[in-house]
Amino acid sequence: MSIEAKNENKEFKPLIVAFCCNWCSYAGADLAGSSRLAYPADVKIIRVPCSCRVNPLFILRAFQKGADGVILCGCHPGDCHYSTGNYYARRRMTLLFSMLDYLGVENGRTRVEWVSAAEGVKFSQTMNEFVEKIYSLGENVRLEDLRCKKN
Amino acid sequence: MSADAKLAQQIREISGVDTRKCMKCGRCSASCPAYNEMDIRPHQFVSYVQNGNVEALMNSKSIWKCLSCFACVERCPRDVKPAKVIEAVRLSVIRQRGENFLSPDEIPALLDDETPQQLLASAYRKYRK
Amino acid sequence: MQRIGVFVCHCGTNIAGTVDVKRVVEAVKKEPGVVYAEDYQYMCSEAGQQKIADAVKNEHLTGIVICSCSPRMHEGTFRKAAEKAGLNPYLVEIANIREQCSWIHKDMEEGTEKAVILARAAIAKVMLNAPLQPGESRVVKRALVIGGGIAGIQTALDIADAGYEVDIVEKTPSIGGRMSQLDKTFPTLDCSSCILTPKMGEVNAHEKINIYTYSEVEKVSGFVGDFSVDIRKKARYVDMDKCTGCGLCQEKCPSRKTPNEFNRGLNTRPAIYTPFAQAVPNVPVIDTEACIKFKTGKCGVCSKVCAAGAIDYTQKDEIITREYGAIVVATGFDTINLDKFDEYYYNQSKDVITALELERLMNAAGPTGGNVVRLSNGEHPKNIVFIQCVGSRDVTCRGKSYCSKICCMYTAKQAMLLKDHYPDVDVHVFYIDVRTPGKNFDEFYRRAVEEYDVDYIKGQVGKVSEAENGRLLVQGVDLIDNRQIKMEADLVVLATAIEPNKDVRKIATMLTASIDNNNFLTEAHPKLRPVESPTAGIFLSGVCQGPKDIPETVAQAGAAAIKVVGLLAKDKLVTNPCTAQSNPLFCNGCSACEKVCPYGAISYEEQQVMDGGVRENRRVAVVNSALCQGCGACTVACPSGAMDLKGFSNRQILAEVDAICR
Amino acid sequence: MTYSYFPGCTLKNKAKDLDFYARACAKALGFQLEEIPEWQCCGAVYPLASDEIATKLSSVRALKDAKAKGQDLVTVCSACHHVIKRVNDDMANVEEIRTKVNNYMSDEEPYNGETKVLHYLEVLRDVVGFDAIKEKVVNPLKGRKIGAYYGCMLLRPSVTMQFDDPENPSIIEDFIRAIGAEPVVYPMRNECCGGYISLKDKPMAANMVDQIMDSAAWKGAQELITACPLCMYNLRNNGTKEGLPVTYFTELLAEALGIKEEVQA
Repeated sequence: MSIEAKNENKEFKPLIVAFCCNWCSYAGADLAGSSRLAYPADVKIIRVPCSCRVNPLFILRAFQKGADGVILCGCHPGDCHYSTGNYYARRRMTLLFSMLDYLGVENGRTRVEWVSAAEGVKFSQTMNEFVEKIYSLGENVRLEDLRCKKN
Repeated sequence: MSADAKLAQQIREISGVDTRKCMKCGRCSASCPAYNEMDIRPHQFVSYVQNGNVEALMNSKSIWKCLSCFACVERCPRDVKPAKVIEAVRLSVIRQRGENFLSPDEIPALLDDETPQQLLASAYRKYRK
Repeated sequence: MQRIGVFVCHCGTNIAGTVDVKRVVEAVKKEPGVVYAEDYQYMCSEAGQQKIADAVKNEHLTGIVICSCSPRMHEGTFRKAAEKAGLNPYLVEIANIREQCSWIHKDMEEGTEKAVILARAAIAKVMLNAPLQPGESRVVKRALVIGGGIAGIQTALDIADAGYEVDIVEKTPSIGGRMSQLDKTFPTLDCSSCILTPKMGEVNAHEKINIYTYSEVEKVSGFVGDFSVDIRKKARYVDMDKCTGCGLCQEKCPSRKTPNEFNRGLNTRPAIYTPFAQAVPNVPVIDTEACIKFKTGKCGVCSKVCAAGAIDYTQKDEIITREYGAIVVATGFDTINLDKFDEYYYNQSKDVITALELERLMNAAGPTGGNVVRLSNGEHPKNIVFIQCVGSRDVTCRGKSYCSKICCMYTAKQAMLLKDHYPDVDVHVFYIDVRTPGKNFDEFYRRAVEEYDVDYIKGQVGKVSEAENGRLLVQGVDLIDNRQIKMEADLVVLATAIEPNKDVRKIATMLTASIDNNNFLTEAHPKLRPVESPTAGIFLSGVCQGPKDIPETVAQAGAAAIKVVGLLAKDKLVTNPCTAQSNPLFCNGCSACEKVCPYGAISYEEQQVMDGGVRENRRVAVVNSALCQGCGACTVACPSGAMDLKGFSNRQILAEVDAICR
Repeated sequence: MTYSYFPGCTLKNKAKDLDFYARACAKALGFQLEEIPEWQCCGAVYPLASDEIATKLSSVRALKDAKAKGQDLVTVCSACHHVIKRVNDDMANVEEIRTKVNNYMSDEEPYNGETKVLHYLEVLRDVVGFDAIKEKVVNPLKGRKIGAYYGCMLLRPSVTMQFDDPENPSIIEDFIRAIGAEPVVYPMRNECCGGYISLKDKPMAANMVDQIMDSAAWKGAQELITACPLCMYNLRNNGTKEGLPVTYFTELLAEALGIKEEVQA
């Protein structure tokens, strides 16, 4: 991250939503916690049973409501508690993220990461990296739902 | 930070080696072909730096004996890279104390008809700055 | 009108240290729907739970939020507390303000602010929670044990002795596992076979135990209490019922060049073979890769000599499908491949062997009849060098980062036995640390040093090569004496790192059991649930969970058995009510959900639907809640928004998103 | 196939024959070596310290030149190979070095370790193929018992060099077989010969050379081959006793291909 970017966003506090699957990544986040591996408080975790539970709409809603970054964490490929859920998530997110990029939400603001229950270190590292990335990108453009637009 | 600790920190930075990773197994010293020529041994380099005793290393003749053959790096089970520590000490000696191990005046006497350019180039790299 | 209560736990100072709990209480009181909020030292304690119960009753709460540790820790506790107080347990939500807040932040301001937001998200969610009723599912009163080593044997015996049926599936032709390859066991030096073979016999004779040897698990479906497993019984080409185990076929078989797996390739075996003399069952198998009959069509010697007529070249693999209530993984370990450790000369010299190979050499039934010799020339070794931690505690790509745990003890054992059998030998052990936690373990190791004069050298070996006289040249270091050693040796024994059996990844995937970076199976809790996998109904026994010695393995095997018995003793299981459900009114019958369901829980049926006053027959999705595990894949696949997940509904998650992004 | 070729300082001087034979054999085997224009000495030792940038620049310049031409970079000298390959690895994987070097060079296009660095022996093994060489051999070196001397720089650290099994290499033995001779495996073939201390510490170098020579002779080698001019110098000149003859591997290759006289002329 460049020094200029840092100064520019001195007051910028990013809002980051992390969707974590219950079996691997949420447990990985717990492990990061019990190992006291710090990451910024900007990250707020929402627990879902599986990464495949994350509807693209949830992510759009987050951006619409002012999130600056959204990260989805699931079990490693092959390790999904429900066998194949993370593969669906991966495919769906690939499509969604390219669409978001097209809409002006840069690819850096979205991320899919595989974090196992044993990877507290990776969880914390990933979150630190992601937050840093969001800092470097600055405040997000807010998606608007035109259906709700008055006038 | 004491002068000793500062020096040790500097060695860690130049070498890029995290001396805490060493588990003191000795496989570096078991592999070193120059072991018997050294007064302080490869595994001790790592622990001396860890303990902030770099002064002794800088006065050691071992830094001129290490062959940079990387046998210690290859076999280290903890990825510590003792050869880099030795190199960092050697560089510190040359850079800070200007203690060149080779002076241009002595070179002619060291040469023979066969001496490859490579030997001079490497000696200059290793022994002087 | 919802009436929500919020309970903020201090967890001693674990939470209160970085989160101002009083401020959290004040903040959540302002949230719409919240009618009650309080904080307490330990919410999970008896007294804490009582506070929740009292509030539920006095304040007529319709939902509660606990701001505490991870739901993975105490969600069950608080749900039970709610239920006791007369509230549906699924009207409880947890805000994780410990693991995901107080423990990772240092700044009180930051921690408090985040805790409030997490609490808000949980409040927003609980406002939309609906009471859920768990269903019931059956418990098949039979257990499957995968692996027939000492871990599997002990687990099977303990379950069977409690009165339940057990099947053992073992990949090799006989049960017995690694323990059957060992000569003596530490620290008592009793003979491994002498204590193992009676157990093998017991398993074989037990009326509740059924053994499938030379068999592998091929497919697993279902869930806790009700698994369905396909077992491939590989063709033995020997009729198990007819064979008398006389061994004549093995004696006469003309193909004798296959490396003997049981003896770690130190000698060869015939194409028709039992792995070892005490094999259970004592029925050979034909290795078709080596069998002349199978390769060329000509031979048939075994068939000719078999008086019982048991040889059957036409046998085919057989798939058996069985149902189980519980599955125990006991797949054990192997030693790592040493191809990346050529400095130890293992692949180059016959006189460099692994410790497991030495077990076979020391064993009276082994390839040398118990004579420890140099395999290069058959001579008796005079100087023997042991090298510890070969590939263990090695964080590079060559080795394993963990301690293999058993090596220090078996090395002391082997060193002592060698000195005992051959008083003229010198034994040296290069070690990094000697690790001997265990009853009578350190005393055992000290005996090797003090009574048997085994020379322990604190240091490692850099290289083993050939000396000019044909012996081995060991170059190592003695860190205490600070000298490099060049020592000639006749035999070098490597304490090779152990790793989980290669098949375990495949099996874990079938079972959806989690596995760590080293391929060890993960336990549900490292301290409090060490023999259970996080996947319900899957249990762990032996080294598949982590390195351990025989006593530990047997103890864990028994623990796994009692967990299985505890499960099988139940008549019914309560199922997870957080399952998917489809709204027939929105369903367009497209089958998108059915295709992504990993459990086959979704089917289609014709239903009469009232749509806008019009009665129609439509093809709509129906979820079988007994099969649905609640992953939610279908909810996202559904294009019309008909499919939703109870407990994690679209509205609930969106409410959480909104609360966080407010 | 045309490769960018980095001969290095010694091959232009004391090790001319290593260079001549390499070029001639390449031609005979159907690949071209295009010498990098105005290459600079690689420095002969890889700068191990993480704060050395200037000493890596000459390697990067050569690597960039090869990248611009879209060619792989081939070296013959073990030391050059070691230095350039490791610098290339730094440029690909070590963010700090990459940034500093690119900033220093301030060219428009940054270099990120794209060039593939090959040792001449790797070209023989992986591109030409030892079987193909065998077919082109007109003068097989029958009956000659040759020990391969690997030394350290080709093999270690194996994580970066990716040349062969560092503890039990086989590439030069396979090469020896391809030219019709009999390889002799001996324990000291991958031990350091002490080459670069031979300037200041002759006795130490002598001791190491003697050990290598003894080891090879005991296993029945009648001669040694090497790819390193420094090893060559040290093994030939610094032992205390009459050692085995040492030649460059390219010379034997030329001999087997029947072009040695031609090159000499």
